[in-house]
Amino acid sequence: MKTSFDLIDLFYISPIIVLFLVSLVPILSKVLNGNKEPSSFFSVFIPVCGGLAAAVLSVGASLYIMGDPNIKSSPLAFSGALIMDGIALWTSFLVSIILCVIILISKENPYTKGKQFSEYIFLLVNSAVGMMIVAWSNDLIVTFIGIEVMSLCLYILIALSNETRHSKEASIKYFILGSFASAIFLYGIALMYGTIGTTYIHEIVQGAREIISINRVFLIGTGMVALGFAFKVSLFPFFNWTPDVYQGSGTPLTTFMATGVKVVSFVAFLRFMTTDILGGVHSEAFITTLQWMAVLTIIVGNVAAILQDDLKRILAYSSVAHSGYLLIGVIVAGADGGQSIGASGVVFYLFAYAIMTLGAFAVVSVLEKDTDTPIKVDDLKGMSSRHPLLALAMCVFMLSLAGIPPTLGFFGKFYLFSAAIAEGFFWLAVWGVVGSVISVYYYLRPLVVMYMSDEAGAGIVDRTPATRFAIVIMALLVILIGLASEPFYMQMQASVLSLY
Amino acid sequence: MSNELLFAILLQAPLVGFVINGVRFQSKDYKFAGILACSAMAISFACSVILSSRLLSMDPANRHITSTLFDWISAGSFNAEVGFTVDAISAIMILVITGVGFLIHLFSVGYISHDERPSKYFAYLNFFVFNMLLLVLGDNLLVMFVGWEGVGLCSYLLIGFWFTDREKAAAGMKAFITNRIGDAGFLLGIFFLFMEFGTVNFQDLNALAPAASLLSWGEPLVLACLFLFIGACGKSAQIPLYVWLPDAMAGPTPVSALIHAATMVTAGVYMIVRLNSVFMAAPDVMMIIACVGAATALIAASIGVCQNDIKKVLAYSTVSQLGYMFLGVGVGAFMPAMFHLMTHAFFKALMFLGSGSVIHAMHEEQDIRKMGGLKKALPITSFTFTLGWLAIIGIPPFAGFFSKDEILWYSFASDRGAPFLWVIGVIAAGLTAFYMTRLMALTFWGKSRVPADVHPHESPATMTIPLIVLGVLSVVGGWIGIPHVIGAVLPGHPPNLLEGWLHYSVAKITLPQDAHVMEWILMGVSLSVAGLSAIFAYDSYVRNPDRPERLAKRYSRLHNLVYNKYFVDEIYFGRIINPLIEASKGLWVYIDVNFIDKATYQASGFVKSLGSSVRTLQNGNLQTYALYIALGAAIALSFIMG
Amino acid sequence: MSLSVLIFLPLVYALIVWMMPNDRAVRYSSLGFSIFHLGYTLAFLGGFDSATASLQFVERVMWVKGAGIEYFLGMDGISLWLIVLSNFLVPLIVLGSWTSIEKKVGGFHVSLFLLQSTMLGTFLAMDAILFYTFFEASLIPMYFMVGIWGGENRIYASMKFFIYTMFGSLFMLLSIIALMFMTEDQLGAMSSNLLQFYKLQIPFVAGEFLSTQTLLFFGFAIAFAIKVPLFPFHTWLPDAHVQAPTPGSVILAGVMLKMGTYGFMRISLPLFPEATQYWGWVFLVLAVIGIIYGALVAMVQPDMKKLVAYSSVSHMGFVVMGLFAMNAEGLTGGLYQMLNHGVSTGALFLLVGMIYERTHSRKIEDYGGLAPAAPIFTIFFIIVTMSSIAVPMTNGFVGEFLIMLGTFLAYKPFVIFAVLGVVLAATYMLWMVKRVFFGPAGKIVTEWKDKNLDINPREIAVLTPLTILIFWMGIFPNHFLDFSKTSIDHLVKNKSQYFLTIEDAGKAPKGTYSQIGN
Amino acid sequence: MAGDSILFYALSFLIIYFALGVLMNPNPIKAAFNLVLAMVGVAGVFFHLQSGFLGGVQLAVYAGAVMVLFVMVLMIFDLKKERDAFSQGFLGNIGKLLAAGIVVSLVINNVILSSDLQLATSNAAKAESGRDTTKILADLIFTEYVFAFEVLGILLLLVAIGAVSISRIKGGTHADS
Amino acid sequence: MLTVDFVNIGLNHYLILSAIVFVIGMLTVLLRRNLIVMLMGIELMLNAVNITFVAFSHYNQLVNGQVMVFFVMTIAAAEAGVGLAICVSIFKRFKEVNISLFENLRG
Repeated sequence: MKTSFDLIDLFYISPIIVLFLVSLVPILSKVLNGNKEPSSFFSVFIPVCGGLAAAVLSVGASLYIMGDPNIKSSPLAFSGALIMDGIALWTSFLVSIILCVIILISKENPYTKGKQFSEYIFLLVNSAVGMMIVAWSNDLIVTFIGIEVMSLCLYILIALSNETRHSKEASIKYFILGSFASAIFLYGIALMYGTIGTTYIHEIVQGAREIISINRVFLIGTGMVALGFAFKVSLFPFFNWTPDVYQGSGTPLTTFMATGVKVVSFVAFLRFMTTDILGGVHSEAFITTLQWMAVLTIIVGNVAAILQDDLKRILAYSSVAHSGYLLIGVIVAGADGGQSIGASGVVFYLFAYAIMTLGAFAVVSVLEKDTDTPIKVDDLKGMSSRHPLLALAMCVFMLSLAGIPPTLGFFGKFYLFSAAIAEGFFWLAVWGVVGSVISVYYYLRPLVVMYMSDEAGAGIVDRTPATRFAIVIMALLVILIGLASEPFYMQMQASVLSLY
Repeated sequence: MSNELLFAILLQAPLVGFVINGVRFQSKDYKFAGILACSAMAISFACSVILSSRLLSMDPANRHITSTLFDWISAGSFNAEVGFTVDAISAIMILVITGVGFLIHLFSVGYISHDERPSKYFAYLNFFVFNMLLLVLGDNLLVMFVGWEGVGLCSYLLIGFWFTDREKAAAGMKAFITNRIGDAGFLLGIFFLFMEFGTVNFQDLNALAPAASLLSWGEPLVLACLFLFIGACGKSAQIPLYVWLPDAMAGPTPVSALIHAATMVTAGVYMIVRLNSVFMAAPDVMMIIACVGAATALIAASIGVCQNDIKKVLAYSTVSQLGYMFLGVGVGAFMPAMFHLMTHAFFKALMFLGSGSVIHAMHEEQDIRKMGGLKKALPITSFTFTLGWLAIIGIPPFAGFFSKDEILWYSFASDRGAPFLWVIGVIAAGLTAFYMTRLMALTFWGKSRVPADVHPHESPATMTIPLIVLGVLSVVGGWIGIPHVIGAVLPGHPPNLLEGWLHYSVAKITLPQDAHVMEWILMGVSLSVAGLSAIFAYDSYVRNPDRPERLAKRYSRLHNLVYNKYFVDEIYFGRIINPLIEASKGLWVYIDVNFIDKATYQASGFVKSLGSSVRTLQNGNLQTYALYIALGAAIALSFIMG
Repeated sequence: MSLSVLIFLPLVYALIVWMMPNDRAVRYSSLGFSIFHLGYTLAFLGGFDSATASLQFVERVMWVKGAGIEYFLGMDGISLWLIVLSNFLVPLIVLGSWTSIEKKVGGFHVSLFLLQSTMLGTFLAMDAILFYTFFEASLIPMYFMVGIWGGENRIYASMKFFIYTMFGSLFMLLSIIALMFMTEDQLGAMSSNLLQFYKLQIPFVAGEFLSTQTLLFFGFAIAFAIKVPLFPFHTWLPDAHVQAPTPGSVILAGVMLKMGTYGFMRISLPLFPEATQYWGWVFLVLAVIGIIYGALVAMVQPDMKKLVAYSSVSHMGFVVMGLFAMNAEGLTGGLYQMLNHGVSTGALFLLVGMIYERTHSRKIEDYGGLAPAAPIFTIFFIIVTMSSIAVPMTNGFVGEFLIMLGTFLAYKPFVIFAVLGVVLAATYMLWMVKRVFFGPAGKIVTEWKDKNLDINPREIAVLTPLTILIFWMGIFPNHFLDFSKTSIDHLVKNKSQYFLTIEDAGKAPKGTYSQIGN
Repeated sequence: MAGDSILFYALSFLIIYFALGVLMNPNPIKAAFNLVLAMVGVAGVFFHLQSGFLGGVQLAVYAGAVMVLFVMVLMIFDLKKERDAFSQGFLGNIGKLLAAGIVVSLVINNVILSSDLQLATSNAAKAESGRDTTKILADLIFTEYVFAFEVLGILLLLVAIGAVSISRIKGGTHADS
Repeated sequence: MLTVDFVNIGLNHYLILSAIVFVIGMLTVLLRRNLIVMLMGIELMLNAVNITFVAFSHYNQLVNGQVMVFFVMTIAAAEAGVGLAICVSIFKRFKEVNISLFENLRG
């Protein structure tokens, strides 16, 4: 039994520490300033710097781990509570970057700027802390704690937004359903813990295959945990909260949920599913169930998005559909062990998905003048002539989400479908394709109104330079990484190799 | 001059004429256009004469001049060159085309002088001659096909020359499409021949054709001949594809003379003669050709009896005469068929031009019931027309007598022939004599029925000179092919020059030797049938002008049937074309719009309805969502637990 | 000379054109660029070695190493003329759209150049994924072209076009991925290189639909069949054509449909020889149905553009028929007919567009008696009609003749039906010509009595090159076929185990390499 | 161990009875009191399972602090009679009962079917039979689980600040709902 | 074989107890329309999980389970705090904490 932790453990979790400390800056300065909102130096610049520092520290940690010849396998920190493998560090890097962008967007969005911005930043940054914990955790109970940190912050953040009606509804829906699912998740952890005697994933891996075939309580526990994750990543039939919450929340928060929460939840899901629980006797049924969930998620997400008018809601349903695609990769990874191309496909897709979704929501954000009028698809009308660059960027995001080459989204799908075909899940790939075809319809609608309609829609809010900057950067990334996906994918693959 | 250069000039003279006139198509300067076109034709004619005379000086067994320009299409094993050959058969053709063509061009200068677009007219005419020359000179099937379709195109353009008239434009379209049906058959014929012999060159094909007769219908060669004959049917207006030719009379009359009497329509006969060795190997197909030819001759002649439009009468006469030619090639009478082709070109061109002269004089009136007694007003036209009349009804020694009689003799006596073919031929000859006499009687003889405001006058010299020349040819044209049996009793024993000329070019056919008596008897019978028929017609239309009406009344049903051309057009339109259009509309509306397109709609409609049902489930109620979670968990866990 | 430059130079043009200050500058610069590009393309023609079936001007760089995806460009006799055709049509389109495109002129030319780039990429890519990338990417500028500058119902049409085509091509993507894993199994390393694909031994079981080769074959075939479009997948075509602006229709008919047939020729036939042999009848039947069906439906269309669109279905049926004959005659004819269709149907769309620009009507019944009112227009129209209905001495004849000959040598009965298509082609085209140009003056001609309906010198300049090409290709087809002969003979000779080599590095420009992955 | 059983059944009865009370009682305040009693029962179970420390915490934190919070909030709201205490819709409710029933029956079934749920070996911290586990618990929290413990600290800070900031929001600007 | 030993109390009995409590909590969330009562249901569910943890921990002689119970309690308290805070803000706004208010986001 270890009695203490090493200093190196503190280095590993330094991104969290930095973020937590940074999160205190605005709120402290507010307190010290006599309850007046601090300047944006404290509330925006320092947190963004903190986010960048966290990103740098993540990269630093991974460089350290790669550079140290003594480290043979992925190091564990805090007696096994956290694991510092490639995916974990990738994800924390990604989350840091997402956080920076979200902070920038938040300062310029009517839902979030204004009153209580320092509290907002505090909660937002700590939500990112929770995300990192989820991404790093090697212990199911730590995963649970991470999810709760992340989620509780978000519940409060959503309720905090400057709009009252929908945000409260969104908050309470998210809260009740989230806690409900958490309880099921936790019950699953309890059943697993009781039967295998541990909640450490690296220990579960060793016994899972054996115990899952003899102990049905363990199996039901794994099922419940999987369903808990399914809720977090909004898979059918647990996706219903997603559109409502995404629509009702302030756009920066929606963005954060659609990118950060989804990324880390999927990473944790992937970790969980690659613990060899799909290798046992009952794996057939388990895999079949997951496959049906994937297919139905793809179909339901896409068909529901077709009939929407609210842009955020469209993106929410599209996010559901993308969860379906990702689940294909997770199934493949689960069926084939963590080192398969399924896992790297998932990670790459998450990366791609985060970038393009971030961009798409940022476009929604610049359109928002106040908190009363939701952004409809028709509000994009005439954007091509008034804001050609933003329209082009939106066009890139939509095409990428639809998976048209040579954008990033195409390569994401390519790797995922490759994984499915390689492991013989051919029909999953076919359903993925069918879903993509349906999705084209609603992804093209923004293009239609932007370029093919002469009427004028809602104007862009002025003085949103940071958001616009972020949009352009994201669009460039979508194209450039799309064209040069190789090095990134190789990184993902390398990072996946350390996943057990 | 080298042969290549001669070929080049021969072909390019009309082409140059076409291009120059085509570029100045909006010009109204008919003199320039006419002189250009005529001189192009004159040059071509000169070249043809030179080429033919060179042929004449060559060894009769190997009498051909070939010139290859370049490889046209080569793909895989297929190779077609743009190559030209003039030999005994094509020499006749080019002489007729350029010679008669020149005369018709000359005639046109006067005829078209009042038109809006003389340049365009001459351009088309020259282009037609160019294509016709390609057709006859091409040394392989593909080059022939180029000309084959090219003349069809020109025919289309010229029939529809006055295209502002909807009927005339429709006639052009009808001609082209009917020809296309034949062309499709022609193409299939080419494919079969290529598949069988691996070449499309005429000399190779004739050399490779088997000497023995092939009787099986599965033989590619037999099918090839059948499909080629369908092609010939289209171009040469044989049953069942003859319907376009009467309508083609919508074009200017010289065009009818050139294209629809003298040259283009005989292309089918020419093609079969060209491939005579191949066709000889398929006796069954030849029998079909003979029967179709005979039937066409008879039916077209019978329709001609009741027509009142001067050009329609001539058109049906043309169809009928083409039937004779097919009867000829069908029974193996290749030489007589070519002979008749040539003489027919002379007298039918003459008659068409004559009718043109009449129509010109009558101010575009074509109904023979409104003519009569024009002999006095149009002396030259009338006289030359009479020569043509004598030629076509086969009165010796006019041209038509020799050629027609030769065909009839072959159809009776050849080993490919049969007596019934001869009987049909003779009946057709009788009908021909009748309707041609009727035409003469109603147009030139008897009392004038010309409306008072029309003052017919003789045409200018550019129009009458061609008439005179063709009139002479209609008389003497037959003398180059005097049959042996007649030649033997004539002073000086004139030889059958044409037979000598074509001796090595066409396949031999077995004829009974020493059957002179029979030949004389048959000749007498056919001659007397024609003569009696002509006299009866003269009697009916000049002496007793009310008799035809009485007869028509007595046999009203028959008259009605014949008068309406056996309702063939009506059947084609009512039973084939209109149903096809209706069916196409049905395809469009029911299959394309309401089935294929609708399937797409319904697929997207299905997706949308799926979407709306998902939206219904998404009812906004927190507890419903919780229910979905619980229910989903229950079902998923049940599945997982098996 | 570099193929990359050939492909991506239009992007540079697009960028420059985008920055042009006014419409006039956009038009002139676009015209200049496109003519320059055509000249550049002809330089490739000059450097092309028609004696070898190997790939030429090869450029090859590893793109995605892990999956073996390469940036691999090469030209051979099959792609050469399609490249020339694409680049030939662009200047004509720029000139042809001089006045018809009135709004967002800059954007239009940007789309046009993007489209050009993707089209060239599709024909030059020798890597399946790269091919797919260009194949799909070409949808985007086309989508905008139809959607922004199209007719009344443009959005529906563009959407249908996009989704329909994408539906097919995604199955191609799945098949490509499956083939990539087969290369990993059979050849050691994963690769999406077509040259590697050709080496695969793909198991085939006759009569079983669910055998590997058959499934993969149909995966590709459905993508190409929709693109061609083969009956009954043609339903997007009339909508897209009718709604597209004239330049869009020209490109769509002229080049984009060829992507499908090119795909058949480049991928389906050599890669799946047994399946092609065994299932070829399906495509022949569909092609023949398409020929006759397209012609019949075209015959009764009231709208000129729709008529031309359905005639495309018929013509492309011929192309597919020729390709599936799988002999030199058929393949040559198919390839040639692709070019012919590009020229003649492109010209027809331009012509219809020209008259539509003046009268704003495409309804056949509104016309009649146009010939005296617009004589030069009529002459061009009739020449192009003759090409379209394959009158000898025009290009159409050579293609259709070779196709039917080739098919005849392989499958006789189909040709008996296909020749009906030739007859029907004459019927629908001439009927339309008769109703539009001939007869007494119709409604529109009467309305325009005092104004000039005939085409202007600019439009004559657009049509003249096409007309020249119609006759050139019809009279001297060997000038064109000689370049493709070696490649096609090679394909026919080795159809059971196709392979392609890369021409010696000596001729290839610097910076390319040719021995990797063999 | 008859006494053991009797105690278990008594506690079970209490817990389930009061839990059902939470479920069934239409008055929120009465439901809250039922919840307190159920939690006391749960604390009893903890004591019975020799986890005295947890039992104490349960009583103090749950039955004490948390429930006071609940009751206070309810008092503030003054919700005496509630409209629509239960969700309507017969089919939906049947579905809900069915779903919950299936989940619980799956668990119970499998628990019963698995005869041997005790683990043979484990490398985790072991409690010696009979000894109070509080000290081991404390050890664990500050060594093995120190990270989670610290994070929970952050969580509580977050909740505190969050709850304060939520309560600061004014009633909102929209007059009607 | 479904044979239950009713006399000798063991792990299974506690697990069944926790399952029953869990499902009652679940039903509370599913059936009650008052937000605060729904929160209580969630608390019940978490308590049921705690019983499971403690039972396992007791019968398997693992103390880790008790640590987890400790964490769960903390989190449950935090959840309750946040939930009640949101409820309060809602009450301020709507004077009602019934979920029937919240069906605006739908479709």
